[in-house]
Amino acid sequence: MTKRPGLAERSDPTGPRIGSVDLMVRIGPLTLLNPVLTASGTFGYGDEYAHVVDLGTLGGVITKTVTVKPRPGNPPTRIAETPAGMLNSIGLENVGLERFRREKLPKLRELGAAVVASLGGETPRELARLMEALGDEPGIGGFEINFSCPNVSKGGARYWAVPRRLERTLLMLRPLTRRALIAKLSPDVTSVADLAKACEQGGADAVTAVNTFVGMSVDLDHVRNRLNRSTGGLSGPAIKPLALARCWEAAAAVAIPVIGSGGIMSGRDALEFIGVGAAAVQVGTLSFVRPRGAGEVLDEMVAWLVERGVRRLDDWRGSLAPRPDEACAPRPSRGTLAERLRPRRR
Amino acid sequence: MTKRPGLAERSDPTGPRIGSVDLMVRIGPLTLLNPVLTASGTFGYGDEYAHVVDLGTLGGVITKTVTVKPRPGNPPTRIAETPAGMLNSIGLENVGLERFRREKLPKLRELGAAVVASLGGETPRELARLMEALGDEPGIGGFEINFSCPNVSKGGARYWAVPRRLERTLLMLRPLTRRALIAKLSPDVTSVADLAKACEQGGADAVTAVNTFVGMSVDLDHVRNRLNRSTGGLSGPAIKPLALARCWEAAAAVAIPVIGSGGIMSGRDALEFIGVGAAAVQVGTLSFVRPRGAGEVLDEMVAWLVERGVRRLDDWRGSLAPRPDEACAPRPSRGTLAERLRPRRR
Amino acid sequence: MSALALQENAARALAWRQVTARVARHQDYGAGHRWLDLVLPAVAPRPLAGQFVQLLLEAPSPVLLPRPMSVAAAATRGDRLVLGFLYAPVGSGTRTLAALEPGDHVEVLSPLGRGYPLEIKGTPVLVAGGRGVAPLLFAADALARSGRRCEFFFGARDRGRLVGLEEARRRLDRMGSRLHLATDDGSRGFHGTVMDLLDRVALRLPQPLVIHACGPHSMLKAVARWGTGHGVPAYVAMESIMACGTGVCRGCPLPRSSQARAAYGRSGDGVPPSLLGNRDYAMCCTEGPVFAAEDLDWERVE
Amino acid sequence: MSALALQENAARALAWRQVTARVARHQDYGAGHRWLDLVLPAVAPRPLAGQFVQLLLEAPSPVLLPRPMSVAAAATRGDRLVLGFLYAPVGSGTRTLAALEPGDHVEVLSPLGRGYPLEIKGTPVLVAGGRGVAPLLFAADALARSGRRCEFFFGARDRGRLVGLEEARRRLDRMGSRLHLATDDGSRGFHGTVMDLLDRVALRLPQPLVIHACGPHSMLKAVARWGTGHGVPAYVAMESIMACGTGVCRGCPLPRSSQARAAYGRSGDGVPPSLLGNRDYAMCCTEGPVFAAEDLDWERVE
Ligand SMILES: Cc1cc2nc3c(=O)[nH]c(=O)nc-3n(C[C@H](O)[C@H](O)[C@H](O)COP(=O)(O)OP(=O)(O)OC[C@H]3O[C@@H](n4cnc5c(N)ncnc54)[C@H](O)[C@@H]3O)c2cc1C
Ligand SMILES: Cc1cc2nc3c(=O)[nH]c(=O)nc-3n(C[C@H](O)[C@H](O)[C@H](O)COP(=O)(O)OP(=O)(O)OC[C@H]3O[C@@H](n4cnc5c(N)ncnc54)[C@H](O)[C@@H]3O)c2cc1C
Ligand SMILES: Cc1cc2nc3c(=O)[nH]c(=O)nc-3n(C[C@H](O)[C@H](O)[C@H](O)COP(=O)(O)O)c2cc1C
Ligand SMILES: Cc1cc2nc3c(=O)[nH]c(=O)nc-3n(C[C@H](O)[C@H](O)[C@H](O)COP(=O)(O)O)c2cc1C
Ligand code: FES
Ligand code: FES
Repeated sequence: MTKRPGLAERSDPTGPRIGSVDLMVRIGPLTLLNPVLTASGTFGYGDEYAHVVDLGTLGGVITKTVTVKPRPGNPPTRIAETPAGMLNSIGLENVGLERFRREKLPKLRELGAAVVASLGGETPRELARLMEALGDEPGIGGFEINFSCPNVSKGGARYWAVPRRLERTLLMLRPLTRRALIAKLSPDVTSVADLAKACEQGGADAVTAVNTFVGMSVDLDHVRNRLNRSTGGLSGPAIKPLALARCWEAAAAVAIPVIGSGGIMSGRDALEFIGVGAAAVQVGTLSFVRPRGAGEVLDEMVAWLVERGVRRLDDWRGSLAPRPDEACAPRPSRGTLAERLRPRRR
Repeated sequence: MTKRPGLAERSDPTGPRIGSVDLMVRIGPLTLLNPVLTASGTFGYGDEYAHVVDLGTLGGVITKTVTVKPRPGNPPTRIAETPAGMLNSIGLENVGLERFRREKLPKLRELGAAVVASLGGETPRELARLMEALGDEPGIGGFEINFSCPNVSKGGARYWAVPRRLERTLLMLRPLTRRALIAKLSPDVTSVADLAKACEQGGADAVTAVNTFVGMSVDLDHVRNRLNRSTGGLSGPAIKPLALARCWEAAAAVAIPVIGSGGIMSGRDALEFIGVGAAAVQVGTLSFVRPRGAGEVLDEMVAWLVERGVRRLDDWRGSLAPRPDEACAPRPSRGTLAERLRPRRR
Repeated sequence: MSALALQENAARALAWRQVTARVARHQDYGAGHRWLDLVLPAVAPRPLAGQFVQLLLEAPSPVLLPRPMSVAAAATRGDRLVLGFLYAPVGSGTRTLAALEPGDHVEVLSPLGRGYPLEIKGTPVLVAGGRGVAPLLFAADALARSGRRCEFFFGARDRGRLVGLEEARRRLDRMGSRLHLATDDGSRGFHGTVMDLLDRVALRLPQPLVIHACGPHSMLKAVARWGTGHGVPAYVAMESIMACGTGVCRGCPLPRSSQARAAYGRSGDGVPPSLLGNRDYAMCCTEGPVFAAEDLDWERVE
Repeated sequence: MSALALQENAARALAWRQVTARVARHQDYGAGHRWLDLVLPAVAPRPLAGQFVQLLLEAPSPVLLPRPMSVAAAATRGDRLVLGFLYAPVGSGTRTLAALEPGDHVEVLSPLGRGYPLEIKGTPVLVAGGRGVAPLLFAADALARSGRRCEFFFGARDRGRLVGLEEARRRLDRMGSRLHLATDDGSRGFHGTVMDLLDRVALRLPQPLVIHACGPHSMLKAVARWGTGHGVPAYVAMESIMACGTGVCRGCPLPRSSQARAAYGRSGDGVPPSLLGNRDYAMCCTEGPVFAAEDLDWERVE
């Protein structure tokens, strides 16, 4: 399990002066150096970027989702760009449990970053098998259960969009590991709050809100769908307002930490998610656009906090989110840090 | 009830030569000149744009949602721009049933366009009251029931996201009018197909897929939420891939026509929605960006069809949508127009 | 409001058009601002001071919604209109705008909203804050054309923010109008806000007064308070985040004062009912952007 | 593949860097194409012919994802690298690119993927379609530097589409390499496809042959078929829609041939396992973009 000092000391002397902002985040038994993680499926297994990114400065690295059997993924085309976003239909291509344990895990242990393994399954049983195999492996700080892949025909987002199924599955997984157990939720549901509550009941240490949104793209010039399957998952700036709303909703519904994900492209975006209640954030598509994006998000975030004299990230967390009894108020709640930071006149 | 010739004869001599593309669309008892409508809440009551738009060339105009009592709408701020999209939190500002009937209806009758009145209610009872009052009014070609407003605290998208409630409400409304009855659905549900089926069961002549997506925006400089309420509805290009997927899903689930809505900014976008199964489309945010947008969408659509020698829009409709048994195929289905139009080699 | 003004408002409200404009001039104006001249075909009426246009900054631009911009100058040239705009490239929209070069084209909706009721009798006291100076110089021009001079109050936080001061001085001099300067830090003119300055000199001006103001809402609030306190009618140009700019989206509400709520539906004000807001909220784009200060609830204005 | 090549591939695969490049030259190249020269700090290795870079066209650009672009020329200038690119402004990305002016900066990931295995023995037959000419001229240069001439086949639909023909002729002449021209409509050179032409002259070339090709997939398919039919090894530069360009997103699969599926996991090929695709699919960005034609399933290539 990764334990790190809570006060960030950045090695990069050209970055903003982090000084003494307390960025530490606790996700159940896992302590993160800072709240910026790389999202599953967008950072490989970490080592692909190790020569350009100082992984030790990240809050953590979440691996590509691993399934029991290796998966070749979907046929081409897997990617389509959309206005301010991208669709993907990768189909959980991964090396499978055995090669993951044999080839990837040893390398993950050397990354120098907190590692969260993402696990995917078509049934609760499959997830249990993965957890039985990996639950006690050293070098894994936590597990993110991918209850929300839009690009597989079985065990995808729709299958898992049932609160009771989530709860029962987590109850089954919980005894199999003492590491952090995180449930990653789909946004394509009537109530992400209900799913989040079910996860809390099931013993999850945190929920991630949210995975990609189901979308579709047509290539009119070639008169066909762009992606190999009818639909894919939308990520990037286009979904940020949607993800932010779902993150807020989830954070308002549960007491466990919520990890925000969806369209985070800057430190300001990350601060927005944390402001509405997220404990940590994940950076996905940004890594394709700028491999060092996660580190830049962190630097920008810290610079903003330092400039405003905020010494603990926890003070900022949730301070922009309306309390349930004032869900109609655009103002920060009384007495919160956000209220104090608000400029007096516009 | 508006009846028009099925062959479009455009008055604008500078537009593309529409020639003889059959664009006619039937929505239950309502026949539309062509498939391009203006979306509720984005075109006022039609007369605001009458001096710049040739309304007679549009497929139809859908009014701002009317409720029994007048509503002042939400306090400022009601609008926030986001990457490739906009959030709105108007809160169903409208003049209420009485003034609608007294002041707006007479003007609507003079528009020279097919008129669809959008109705909103906090309860099935309220909708019935509206329908009792307006169901037989001349000059209204159809009704779109707004089951999907994200910006009201009662009777909004979440309240209506229950298939049985939709079905029962429509069964109650159906006998109250002989005009077209359209149900407008929210995308923020686990299964838009289930909602669409419930509407079909309830006797709706069509469903509109989809209204805006719930989203949130933070103004970090002023350390507050941007909108008056915590959340608003996202529209514009950002949501097009998402709306397209939901439109396809709805169209695959029901036999009644589906009207596509969400991010349509061009004739090509409209063709995409129709290609995956929509019978007609609505143009919303585009009207803010270009008041004549709806007409331009139509012109561009027709030019594309004419260029490819397509004589009936109906041949194109759904021809890009994978059949249920081949939901994984990016190719157009066998024997469809799309298959014929597909360029031989890339 | 006079019968003439009522009729004019009614006619003007639906007289805007969508036209393609050509960039004729685009240059720095000092104090971080830029000046833009657009040439429009004159199928739409010439804007009045206080009216605005919607600039449709189209794809491939990072901006979706049009940007509203006050008209800062208007001249007729043959069958063309030349409109001037003053702005600061601060965000994505104005930065996109700043990239336009002479000869480029941009679509505009023009003219939108309602201008200053300059026909109202009394000594015109124009109160400008920052870039608010531009539409008010335009108003001063219009007044000068009908033979009236004005008292022009111009304020900013410091002298570096007195946008286009020399231009203002030159033009006002030519009209025989008087320029009163104020800076919060005293670095130029009177040391204090522009309203403190007006407070000092108001009694020495030919009575009655009528105020036309443009600037940040905080300043306009002070204008409104001063006007009420001294029984001086004040007209203020408001801003709001807008989507359509034409009354259809209902996105730009401003809270009405209780007095205006009570009068709602009676005066009519010349604006066609479908463009009116409701009892609680006025729409900035169609009923404004220029409002009688007494018609707004300043406690709730942001 | 030689042991040296294996090692080089392994080292190169993770040698790319993210650097800020400066636009040095940006001009028309004829036939609707543009030429771009970027100056990079040489912290990353000099690209080989066939490798590509990711151009990060950043906000405020209408484009989210980076655009992959083949390196069409590379020269070292002191501690700087000058990389050339040939492209056509056809979509939102390339139009954004086209707006860059000398002096502007753009971030790039360079160099990515694997280049042509030019070390392979035999008469190098370079087969170019359209803009594929550029990376192959770069390959011809590299061959010339190690004292080898090539047979350069250049084809297009019509003579208007023979991008940069005069430049190609001049450079190949200087190297003593031969240019063979073909157009589908016979408007220049041989009347037929470039593969028809190769078919005609192949026997007259010094044997054995080795093909390096770049062009539309339909042409590369013909190259692959010809190579198989004649027992000539062929290396082809593929394209795929990409997100990351670096192997992490798994977005750019190309279907492996049954032969390559059988060999999967055995050869290794020098690419670090984490950058390899899987038994069914190769990743275009890390295993390619240059592939041995026999390793792909051409029936399933789009
Ligand atoms: C009637 C009217 C007249 C205007 N006249 C001028 C003018 O003459 N010159 C000028 O420079 N600007 C004027 N504006 C403001 C202008 O429309 C732009 O909003 C502003 O210039 C910033 O736009 P942006 O896209 O660069 O910034 P953005 O990136 O959109 O935003 C920058 C900041 O401006 C705020 N903002 C965005 N839109 C508006 C808006 N409509 N009103 C107020 N704040 C907003 C945002 O919340 C943000 O804090 C006017 C606005 C209105 C409503
Ligand atoms: C390894 C590699 C090397 C390349 N080298 C060059 C080069 O040297 N010169 C050059 O002009 N282009 C090159 N491309 C293609 C380039 O990346 C752009 O996709 C292409 O120029 C169009 O981009 P756009 O943004 O202008 O068009 P878009 O608006 O994105 O799309 C225009 C059309 O191009 C298609 N397209 C988009 N991205 C790709 C892609 N990655 N591959 C194939 N088709 C795509 C779209 O589906 C669409 O039909 C290369 C691509 C790859 C993968
Ligand atoms: C190409 C791609 C592959 C992804 N693969 C996975 C995956 O394997 N498991 C998972 O849980 N999420 C996966 N995601 C979702 C991301 O982890 C992230 O939640 C999502 O992209 C939203 O964040 P973003 O907008 O910052 O990218 C993937 C996303 C992309 C774009
Ligand atoms: C400002 C605004 C107001 C809207 N008001 C309504 C409304 O009153 N009733 C309704 O059914 N939909 C309303 N909508 C939703 C639109 O009708 C449309 O379904 C949605 O905006 C998606 O389409 P678009 O992306 O083309 O705008 C509104 C949308 C906007 C942007
Ligand atoms: S901006 Fe749309 S109503 Fe005012
Ligand atoms: S483009 Fe991401 S793996 Fe190739």
